[in-house]
Amino acid sequence: MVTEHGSAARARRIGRLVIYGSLIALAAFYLMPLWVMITTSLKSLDEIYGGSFIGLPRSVTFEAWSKAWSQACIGTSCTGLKPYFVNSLMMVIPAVLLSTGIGALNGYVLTKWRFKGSNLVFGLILFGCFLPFQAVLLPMAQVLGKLRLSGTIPGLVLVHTVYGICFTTLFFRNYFVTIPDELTRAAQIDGAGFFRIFFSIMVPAALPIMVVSCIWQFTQIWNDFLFGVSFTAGDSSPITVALNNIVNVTMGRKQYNVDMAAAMIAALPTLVVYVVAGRYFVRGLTAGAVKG
Amino acid sequence: MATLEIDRVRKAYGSMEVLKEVSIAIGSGDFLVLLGPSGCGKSTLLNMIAGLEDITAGAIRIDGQTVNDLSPKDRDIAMVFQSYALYPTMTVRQNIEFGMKIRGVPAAEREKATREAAEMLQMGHLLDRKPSQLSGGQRQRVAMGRALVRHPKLFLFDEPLSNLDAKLRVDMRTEIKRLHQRLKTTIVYVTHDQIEAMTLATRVAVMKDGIVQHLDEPQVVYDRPANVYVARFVGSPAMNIIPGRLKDGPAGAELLMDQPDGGVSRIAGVQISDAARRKYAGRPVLVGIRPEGFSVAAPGQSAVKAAIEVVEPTGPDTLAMFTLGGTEVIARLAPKAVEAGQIADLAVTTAKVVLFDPETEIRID
Amino acid sequence: MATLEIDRVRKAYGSMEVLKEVSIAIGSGDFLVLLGPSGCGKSTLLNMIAGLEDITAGAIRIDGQTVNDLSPKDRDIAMVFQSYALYPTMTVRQNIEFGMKIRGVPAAEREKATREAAEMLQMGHLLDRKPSQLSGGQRQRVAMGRALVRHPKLFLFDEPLSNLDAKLRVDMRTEIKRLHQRLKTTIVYVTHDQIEAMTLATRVAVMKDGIVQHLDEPQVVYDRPANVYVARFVGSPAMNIIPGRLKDGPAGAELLMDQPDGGVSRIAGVQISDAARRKYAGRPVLVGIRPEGFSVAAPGQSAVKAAIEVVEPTGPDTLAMFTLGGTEVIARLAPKAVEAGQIADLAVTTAKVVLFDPETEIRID
Amino acid sequence: ETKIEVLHHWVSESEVAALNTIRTALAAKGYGWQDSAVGGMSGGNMQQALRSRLAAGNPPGAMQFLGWEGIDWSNEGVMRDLNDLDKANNWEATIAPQVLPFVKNGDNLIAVPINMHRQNWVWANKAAFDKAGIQQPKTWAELIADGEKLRAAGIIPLAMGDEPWQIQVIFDALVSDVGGPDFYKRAMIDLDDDALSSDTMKQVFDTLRQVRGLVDDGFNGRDWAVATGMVINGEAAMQVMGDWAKGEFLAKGLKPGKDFMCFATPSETPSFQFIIDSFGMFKVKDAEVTKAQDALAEVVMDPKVQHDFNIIKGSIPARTDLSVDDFDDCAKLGFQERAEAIQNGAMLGAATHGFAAQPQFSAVFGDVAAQFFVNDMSSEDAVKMLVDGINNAR
Amino acid sequence: MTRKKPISDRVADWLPRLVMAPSLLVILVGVYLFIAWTGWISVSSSRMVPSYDFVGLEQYYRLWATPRWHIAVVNLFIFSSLFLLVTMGVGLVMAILLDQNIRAEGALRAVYLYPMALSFIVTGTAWKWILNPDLGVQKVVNSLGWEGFVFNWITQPTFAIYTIVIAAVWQSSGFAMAIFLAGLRGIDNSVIKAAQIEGATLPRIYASIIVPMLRPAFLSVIVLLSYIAIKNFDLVLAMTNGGPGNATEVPSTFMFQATFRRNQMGVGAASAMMMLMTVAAIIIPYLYSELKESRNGH
Ligand SMILES: Nc1ncnc2c1ncn2[C@@H]1O[C@H](COP(=O)(O)OP(=O)(O)OP(=O)(O)O)[C@@H](O)[C@H]1O
Ligand SMILES: Nc1ncnc2c1ncn2[C@@H]1O[C@H](COP(=O)(O)OP(=O)(O)OP(=O)(O)O)[C@@H](O)[C@H]1O
Ligand SMILES: [Mg+2]
Ligand SMILES: [Mg+2]
Repeated sequence: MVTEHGSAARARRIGRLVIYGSLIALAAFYLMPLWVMITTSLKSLDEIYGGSFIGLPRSVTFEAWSKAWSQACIGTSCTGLKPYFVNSLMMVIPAVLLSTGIGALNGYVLTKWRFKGSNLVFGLILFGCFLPFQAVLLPMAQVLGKLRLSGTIPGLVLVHTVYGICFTTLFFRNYFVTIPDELTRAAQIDGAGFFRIFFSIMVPAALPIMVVSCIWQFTQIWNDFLFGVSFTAGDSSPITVALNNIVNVTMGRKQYNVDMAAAMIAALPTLVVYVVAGRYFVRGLTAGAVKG
Repeated sequence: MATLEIDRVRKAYGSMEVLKEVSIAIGSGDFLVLLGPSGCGKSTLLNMIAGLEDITAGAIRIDGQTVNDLSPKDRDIAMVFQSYALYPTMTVRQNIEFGMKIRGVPAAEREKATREAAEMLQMGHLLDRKPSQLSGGQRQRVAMGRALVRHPKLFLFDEPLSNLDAKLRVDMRTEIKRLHQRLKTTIVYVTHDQIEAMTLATRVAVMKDGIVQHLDEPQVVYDRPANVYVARFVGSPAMNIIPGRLKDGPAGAELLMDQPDGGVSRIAGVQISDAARRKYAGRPVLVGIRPEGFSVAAPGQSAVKAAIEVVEPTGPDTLAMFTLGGTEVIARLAPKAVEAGQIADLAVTTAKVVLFDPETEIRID
Repeated sequence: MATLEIDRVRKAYGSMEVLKEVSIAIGSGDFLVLLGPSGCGKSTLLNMIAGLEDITAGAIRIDGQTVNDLSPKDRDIAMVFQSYALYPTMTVRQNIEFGMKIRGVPAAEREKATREAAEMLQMGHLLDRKPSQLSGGQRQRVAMGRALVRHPKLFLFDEPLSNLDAKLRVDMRTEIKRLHQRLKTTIVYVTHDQIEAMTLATRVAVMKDGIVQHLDEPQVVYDRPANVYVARFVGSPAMNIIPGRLKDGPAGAELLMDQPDGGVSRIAGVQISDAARRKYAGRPVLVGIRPEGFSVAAPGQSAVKAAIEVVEPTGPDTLAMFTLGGTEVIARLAPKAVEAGQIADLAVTTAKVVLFDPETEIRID
Repeated sequence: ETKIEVLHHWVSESEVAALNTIRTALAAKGYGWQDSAVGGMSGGNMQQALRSRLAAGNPPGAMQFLGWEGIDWSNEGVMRDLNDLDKANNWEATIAPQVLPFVKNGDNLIAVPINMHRQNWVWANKAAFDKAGIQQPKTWAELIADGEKLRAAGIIPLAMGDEPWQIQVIFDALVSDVGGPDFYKRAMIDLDDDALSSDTMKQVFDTLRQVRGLVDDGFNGRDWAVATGMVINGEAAMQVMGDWAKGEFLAKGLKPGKDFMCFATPSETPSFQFIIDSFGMFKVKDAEVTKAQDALAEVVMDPKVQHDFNIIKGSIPARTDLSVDDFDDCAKLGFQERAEAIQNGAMLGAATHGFAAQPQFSAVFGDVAAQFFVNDMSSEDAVKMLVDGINNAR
Repeated sequence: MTRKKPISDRVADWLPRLVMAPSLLVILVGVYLFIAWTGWISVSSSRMVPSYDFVGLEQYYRLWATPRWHIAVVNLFIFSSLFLLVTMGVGLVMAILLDQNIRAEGALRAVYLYPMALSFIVTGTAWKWILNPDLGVQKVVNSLGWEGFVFNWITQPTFAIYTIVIAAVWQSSGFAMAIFLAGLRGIDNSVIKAAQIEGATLPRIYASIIVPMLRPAFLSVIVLLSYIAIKNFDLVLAMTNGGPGNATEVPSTFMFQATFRRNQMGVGAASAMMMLMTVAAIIIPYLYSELKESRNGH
């Protein structure tokens, strides 16, 4: 660009500098806790109790990580997080798929097949998003007991699906509103029925919001502790409960390095989901979920 | 090919009446255009014909059979939507085949029908693209293809051309016209573009606020519009509606219109029934003159005095604006016939002049 | 009021050249229309004039001063955007006053300017509404008002009418024309609608793929297009481009075109320079005839034999399609002049026939 | 092999190691141990899990109880009694009488205690004391005065964290150390209005205010073990904490009496503020599990198991009839002082962990003490708040 | 219309309702029945386990006579308002900065978003250290030579709640950023150009034009953040466990304590009902406007 004037160019360059500077400063702020966690997980326990909390490790050791993964004791069984990781996967995958699938169907009905009272139904479902979960633990436990699902992973899947529907329905409803009604009408004239339209037309068109819904649900369910601790026991616990048992020591001595390593292991799947699918997350939001 | 009868049909959303007793009947092979401004209920009516909206009152009959309670897929219709409504995740081929697949048409047959439609619409090379990779005109053709492969009794088109640019619009218009001439299928076509209505229709229904204002052949609607609304809506630039007075003289009826300079322009030889002449003699009327109803007067020809204000050359013609009867008037003249600022003598083709009652705004015959 | 010079301007996005050496110069008070299909670089050029895009190479001068490095606000221009670009959260009044506020114009003066603009555009009653409460045409007027209160040296319009329906488009076109005649400000106006270009411009620049194809007065562009592309782009229906042969005879040049029935149509008396006549004698040429260049031949008049295939009445005229020189031809005739299926004799206005070289597609003079 | 599910909140390394002695002994009897650990919130998470389990009609086989929990649940009728085993083995005689109310509901033994912690210990760094030239304080006044000397020597006098329970540990000690064991019983156990609003209570708060002066500013969010670390490395001189802190010193190879000191919180009327962990058994349908419950109860009360368990856990056996010869000096001291306290009526349930009044009341003490400690509230206001809080919770 | 429709058509008419029915049923049970249950418990004398007697509003009196509840309510108010304001502010600034054609946008976005993925059970510890005057920021700044720097909010009862705001902002502002960014991407570029031509500077353009245009995004953010603010639980437990003292108690921790630690299930239920009413006061107007809009909208 030969023609740029000196002063204008300089002003612009300074502007860019300020922007990048602020962005990087913010990024540093955001990374700070992660940095503390990583460095701590690489220290030995003695070093930490010697007073080194923040700062680089004097000698790097991965002991804490292997301990967290396969040796740390949760109660008297010293299996590390490994089996609970598997539990969580077995819980999160069906729960995410179910709640997303049902949310998609609900959103489809609420936008393309409105019936008398469908707005009320939507309002009722939406309010469920804002329920403080501590309040429903005991009645839910009773219901699970009646269903003979208490203490099991399917029971937990059921609970997460029920409360997940609220948000997924909101997501899909707000997204499907932006898909023109003419599309379903065209399919009707082509002779397609309710489910055919859903599977052939709506589902393929809903990929962005599926990503949003899946990410949101995955994060919420994977990180849930309250339901996990209430509705499972012992071996069938999800990873957050195991993590809590590693971390939340009252009268014992905290193993900070193992805690941090365990926390990172527990967070790994969600981190991966965010980093890999984060792009689609923003895109999906742009595609419709933003609507007030 | 089918006849279509819309018999005293009404539509209300809650307390809001969108269609107020609409009756239209067309024959087999007719091309009906529903013409009207945005929000007048055209799409609603079309959707009711398709079975996509419930009918509040009245009946719709296709080939004599009442279809009020038939679901869309049982009416044997095909529809092209204003926004095309192509399935965004399917290829063009899948879009076209979708309806046949649902009906269980065997693959070989589907293949053949698709190929034929693609050929007719010259889009064989587009079959494997997704709609997002097509231009507006191509999308329109795909939507058309999707309807074509169905060989329905009745085609419904909802403003299929309104998203296209001017050039493409003209091309596609011709293509639709040709299609109709070839297939001879009955067509109902919605538009708010009067040019489309004029070029395509065998019957035009001009609508306003859920009421059919005028239903007739396009040239009749153009030449002898039922009321001022229709006169203004059909034709571009619109018909000039000039306040004037009817004077009954021995030489026949004569129209008087005020010139801005205080003078009075006279038009003699207007065609009008005797009854009307007696009724309106000496009273104000609205004089309807199409822009092309004016021409530069030959010397000595009886003419209107026009102080030309603005001139707009359009290429084939020139539009000239001037004031007459206290209102602005547009004349369509030959290129460079007049210039802005000039005072021109313009002759009026009396055979094409239409009169309206100033109160009811209905045509006087 | 200002002159505008675009001097060998180029624009590239990365390796993609969007504008390839564009040069245009217009005088003070001119109305320049940039006309071209979607994606040809019109908006890009307009944005460069406005200072919203960097100039890759070349110079833009307003009133002789190079403005390449001037920021938009220092160029003394006003711009009306294709999408109006009204500030949705502000009322109409705030929209119009925003620019003045930024410049620190005192409240009383702002008030006065706004009132004047509102009066001129007949939107005084709209001042306290939000843009979302306005119809398309009203929004367009607000956008215009926002530009007007600035009294800039240069107005830039980017397809301001393309979102309007046919009727409103015609009205607004006239309003813009009138504005220009009153204010006499220099205007650059982007559109892909050739009718707008023809009606509004004092100078038209037809663009394609980042290159100016033809820059001249509109009537010249219409009558004597620089090449086949321009000929086809300007005018609706488009100019017919018919493959034919030039025969040099004693009575002057004669054009021969094949009829579908095997016969040959002849047009004599075409205007062509001697040099060209010698060069093209006996060789194929492309014959350009506007649809209105045809008319029903008087008995005995030399004519083209046309087997009419489709007829489209448009109201004031009828379009008739037939085949000539192996290509489809459209003629614009008087209403009901011909019918589909009929074989008609059509005369050609030779003064308006244009010839093109079949290889370069450039006009032969 | 029949498994018995045991719900507990022992998740730290030393706790788990201790628990394994029970597990092994149970295995020797031919029963499996199914672990159901829920840590956090001082057992709060576990309580919540238990309620969900009961609501679902799916209780665990056994559970670790603190404070009144066992009695409360037994009142709800979900616990089975262990009277037959008790009679057969004469367990009751081996349990300190002050402990019985927490394991016996009326005539029914509903839980078996495994260990006893003393809460009101002071742990001190000998070198720090020497450096400041001070001796083991005999009263809180002395202790507070010593603080000045320690500060002068650049040592933090008292290490602690800001968690309410850490503050309440000191408060509990002060109530009995300042007001005497009887005052403690009247105020903390009987919730006597006069005692609660007495000047003595004001004095307790005044002392607590002075103790606040001994603590450094970085005490927020500090775990007790981190505070212990500060005492170990000499950064701080003392910590008031239960005997679970002892393990930290021993793990560093420090010797009691030589490198570090353990003594009861200073008072003219020393008390023994105890905490016991007990195991209670839920009513279950499966007869096999009931047998396993019997086995578990026997294991818990087994002298050998109690001995081994407590050596690891740092506490002393709940049974009073065992020899403590193998234990460290601090434990021996505790053992001896327990015997004295039983005699003197100075054997007190620690309010902090629910061994005084019912939780809704003892939590009020914690609330007030914690707020008082971190705010600049007057002791009058604190006493008023305490009285109001207790009355509101009644 | 009285004419009969074919059976298959009538089933098709009911299909949408049939499909919604299971969801509606589980929501009615899982949300509304359980709320009703909680409401009942809140007027019963329940202590350790539910009891289904009726004692009127006694538990509510008890609740409001508890100083800790007052602290919790005040904290919720301080926390929510600050959290909402700061999170939206930070999120908006980040979104605006990221919208300036930034090279590493994807990476930065991931950095800002990742806290959403982490559970607070342990990031709380990291924050505790960072905010601790003897370990974290204060110490680092002091050791850099600025001796007088004091940042010990977490030790101050009156300021500790603000440190929770900091951590909460850290966790949620990335999400706000994502929504705002999505909103910004939806804004017609030409509006910005129009303002540029009129001479507005970039800050002015954002302040006067773009931010007001983000209203729908603000609405979404406010709803989602209020949801997070009211449910705030892990965060407080992990950062301060309610301390120093009870200075950072919030309603959700109060409810948990009352129900599961203090044998005051009735009081816990009453506090839950108070929370629900607060939520309803925020959400129902929003729902109403949302649904009214979709009634008018086509
Ligand atoms: N579901 C509905 N509920 C209430 N009113 C409706 C509904 N659908 C359409 N309308 C109203 O009915 C009227 C007619 O709508 P319709 O879509 O038929 O108009 P149109 O003539 O097709 O207009 P356009 O040319 O803009 O497509 C409009 O005023 C519209 O607001
Ligand atoms: N920022 C950009 N980066 C890369 N290519 C661009 C950019 N902006 C425009 N283009 C390309 O430049 C070409 C010209 O774009 P421009 O917007 O000027 O077209 P136009 O003539 O205004 O078309 P339309 O009539 O559709 O508005 C197009 O091919 C477009 O894809
Ligand atoms: Mg419509
Ligand atoms: Mg453009």
